[in-house]
Amino acid sequence: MSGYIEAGYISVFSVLTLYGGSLIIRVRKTEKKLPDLTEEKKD
Amino acid sequence: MDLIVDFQNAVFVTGNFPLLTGVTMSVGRGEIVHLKGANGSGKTSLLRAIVGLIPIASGKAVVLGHDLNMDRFSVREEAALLGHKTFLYDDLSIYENLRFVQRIFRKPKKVVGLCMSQVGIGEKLAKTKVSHLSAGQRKRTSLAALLIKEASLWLLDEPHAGVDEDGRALIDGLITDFRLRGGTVLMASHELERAVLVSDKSFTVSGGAVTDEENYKLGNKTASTLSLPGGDFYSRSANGVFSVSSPGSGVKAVFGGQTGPTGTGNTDVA
Amino acid sequence: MLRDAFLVCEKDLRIELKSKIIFNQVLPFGMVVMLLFGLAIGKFDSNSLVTASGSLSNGGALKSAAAGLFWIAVMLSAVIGVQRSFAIENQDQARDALRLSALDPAGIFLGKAGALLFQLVVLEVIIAFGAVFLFGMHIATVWFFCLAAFLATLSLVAVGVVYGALTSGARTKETLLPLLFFPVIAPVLLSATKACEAAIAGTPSSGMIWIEVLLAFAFCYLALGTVAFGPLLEE
Amino acid sequence: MSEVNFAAIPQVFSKRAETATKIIGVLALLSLIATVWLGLFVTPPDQFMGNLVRLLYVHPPIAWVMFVAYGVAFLSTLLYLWPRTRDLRFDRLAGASSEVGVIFTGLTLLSGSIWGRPTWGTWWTWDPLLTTTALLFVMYLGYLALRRLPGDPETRAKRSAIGGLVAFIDVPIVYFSVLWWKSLHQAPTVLDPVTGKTYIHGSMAYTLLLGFVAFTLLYVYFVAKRYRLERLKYLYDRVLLDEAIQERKREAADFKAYGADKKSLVPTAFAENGPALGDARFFGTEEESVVGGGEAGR
Repeated sequence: MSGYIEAGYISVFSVLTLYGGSLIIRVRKTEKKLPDLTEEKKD
Repeated sequence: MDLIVDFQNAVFVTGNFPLLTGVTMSVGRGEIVHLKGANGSGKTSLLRAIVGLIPIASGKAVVLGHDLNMDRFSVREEAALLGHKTFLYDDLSIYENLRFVQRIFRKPKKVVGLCMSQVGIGEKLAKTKVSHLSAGQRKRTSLAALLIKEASLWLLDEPHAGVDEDGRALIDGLITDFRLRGGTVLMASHELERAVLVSDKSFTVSGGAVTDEENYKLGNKTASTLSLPGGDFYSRSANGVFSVSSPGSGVKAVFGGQTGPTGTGNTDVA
Repeated sequence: MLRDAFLVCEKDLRIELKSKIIFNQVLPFGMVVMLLFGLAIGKFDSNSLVTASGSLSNGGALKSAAAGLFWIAVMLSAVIGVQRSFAIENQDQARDALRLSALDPAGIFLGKAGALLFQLVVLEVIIAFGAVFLFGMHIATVWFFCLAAFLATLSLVAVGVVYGALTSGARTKETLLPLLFFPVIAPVLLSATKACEAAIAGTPSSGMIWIEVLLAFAFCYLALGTVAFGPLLEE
Repeated sequence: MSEVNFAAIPQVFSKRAETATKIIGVLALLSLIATVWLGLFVTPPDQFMGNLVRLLYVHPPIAWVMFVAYGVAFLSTLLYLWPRTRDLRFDRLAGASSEVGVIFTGLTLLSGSIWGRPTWGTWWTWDPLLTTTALLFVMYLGYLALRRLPGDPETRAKRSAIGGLVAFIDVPIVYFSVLWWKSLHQAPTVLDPVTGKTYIHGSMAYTLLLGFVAFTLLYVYFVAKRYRLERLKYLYDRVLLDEAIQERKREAADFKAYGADKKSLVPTAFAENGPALGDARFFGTEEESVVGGGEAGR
């Protein structure tokens, strides 16, 4: 395969991974600031 | 007495900062109220809130019969705010600034000259750019703008700050004059002696709320006299009664004592 | 509403008359931009370098790009004009005075837009003369050029005043305004350039479609600004 | 500590919504892996484009997600602006969807450019679609910057809604003006690699379809996460605001207790809480009056 395909796949999926990862981390971090919130809302 | 300002636990917030954390207060028609409090306690916010510049977050707030929860805009036409900033365009002359104000509020043109002379701005000074003025002169200009608006409620934020002795006397005179015409005033001021001289009562603002109320009418302040622009004298006796008198015709009006503000010619309280 | 617009417009123009900021600072800035274009693009034009003796022989590159360069110079000046227009209101919290004045927000929008329109049109006339002299731009159909320029300026002003109000409260307004303004104004740049090229070539009929785009754009954003300006002032 | 009554706050993300988000995330991941595997190793090379056809399974789905994202953002902006449906939830959705949209716009440009180089021989061409996409990218970067400006939630929402509307009105104008611009000039003939000349083989069609599904699922997952983040931030700001209010009330109480001479009157809430946002409109804790009340805030 020509290098373009690898470049395309790798760049697309690395950007998506980075964005998704940062999103998940940011959500976790904010959740930690509000500990009682995530616990209490089960009921 | 009908209420001009009626706040019940009113909360005003900007961003994450609570400007006012629950204000409960009422001001009746014709009252001159002095707002006391440390820097940052919320005096300026309170004045801005009353005039409808800050959206209300919760509670009840009625000013001049307009519910601020419903309508923050009608108040703006009927109340006038003398800000810590003077709201003037630096590049225009005093006259041009005042002309703009006069035209906004659809007043006759002659009002501009009248108001300028009332605050002691001469014709020569009127042509000066506002950016060249001293703080005191700027204050006088914005006072003239306040007069032009002919509002029934004045909100004065530190009117005495940065003004010379003549200017302070002028401001006090204007306030008293305004009271004669049935006006209501809320005034934030650090100048205790001057504020006590003209006010009926004080609210203490701290932590974004009104925490204390003191009635100046009940007295134990020293007597003092003030000359008004028209040649009249304004005096405050030791028992907290205000009176306005002119050299020719004697006492014109009396406030304070037990009766509250009364009209011209009422002379029997003192 | 129109009375209020007139009041605000007159006030803004009077301030400009007194302070001459647009005239003394923005106009020279536009001139500098024009000169820089000449330096940056004229350099690649070997003809004008070789025939240095032929005094005013400006070559093809600048001449063919003249309309576009003219509009870029105008746009850059327009951003500064918008910033100035709102700097006026921010000095000494005059913005609060406007809010307290109970003027119709739509009137304030139209007034500020009108004042800016007038200033920009004057600016464009001078920059256009600059383009004629510096780039050898020759306008065959002047009325068409004027029409295109007026419509494009209308759009510039409408978008500019909306975004000016949108960002004027922010601490980062100097950087944010161009970022918001330029992409949105891109179709205006494109249409205005094409229409002006048609005017330069003397073929107004081929530029008519661009006049239509400019019209649509100006209409959309003037309408939007008139409606949206009230909430924008209330920040 | 904070006195926010969390039970009183309407919960947007129920347990069920959270589980659904997780399931969608897993599905998205699985289908993406399947798409990559099928696209890179299983499907045959195209008879015209050769192996380059493998980018077909990535680029069009990403572009599709971009359109969906902006469409959702636009719709929710409209819903926010419409007085009857005005709700901060729509503002949040608009913000979340346009942020994801910006990411996918960037990827569209990137993958398109990588595909264009070997196909057309150039990284970039001033094709209407490309130009519009590029402008859209910059425009929405500006929109996101506008969203980040401080202010209370309602103000910010209104401001962003107007900014978003301005940007969105622009999209068709940009597209048509660039289209006419190119058609007036002799445009370099850009061949659309998807239409006409390509035979879509059976397995290729399935893979492409799977690609669309996978990226759409990913979009939904991202937006759900981003929405949740926005919501959490909002709640956190309200906690901060609540603390600031309590702080100020305490200040007022101190004043009552110690009188005007006390030094600690300077509000401390300013210094302690950095800039953040909040809204007191939904507070359930404002019942007790501050005036005359020394009990507030302990």
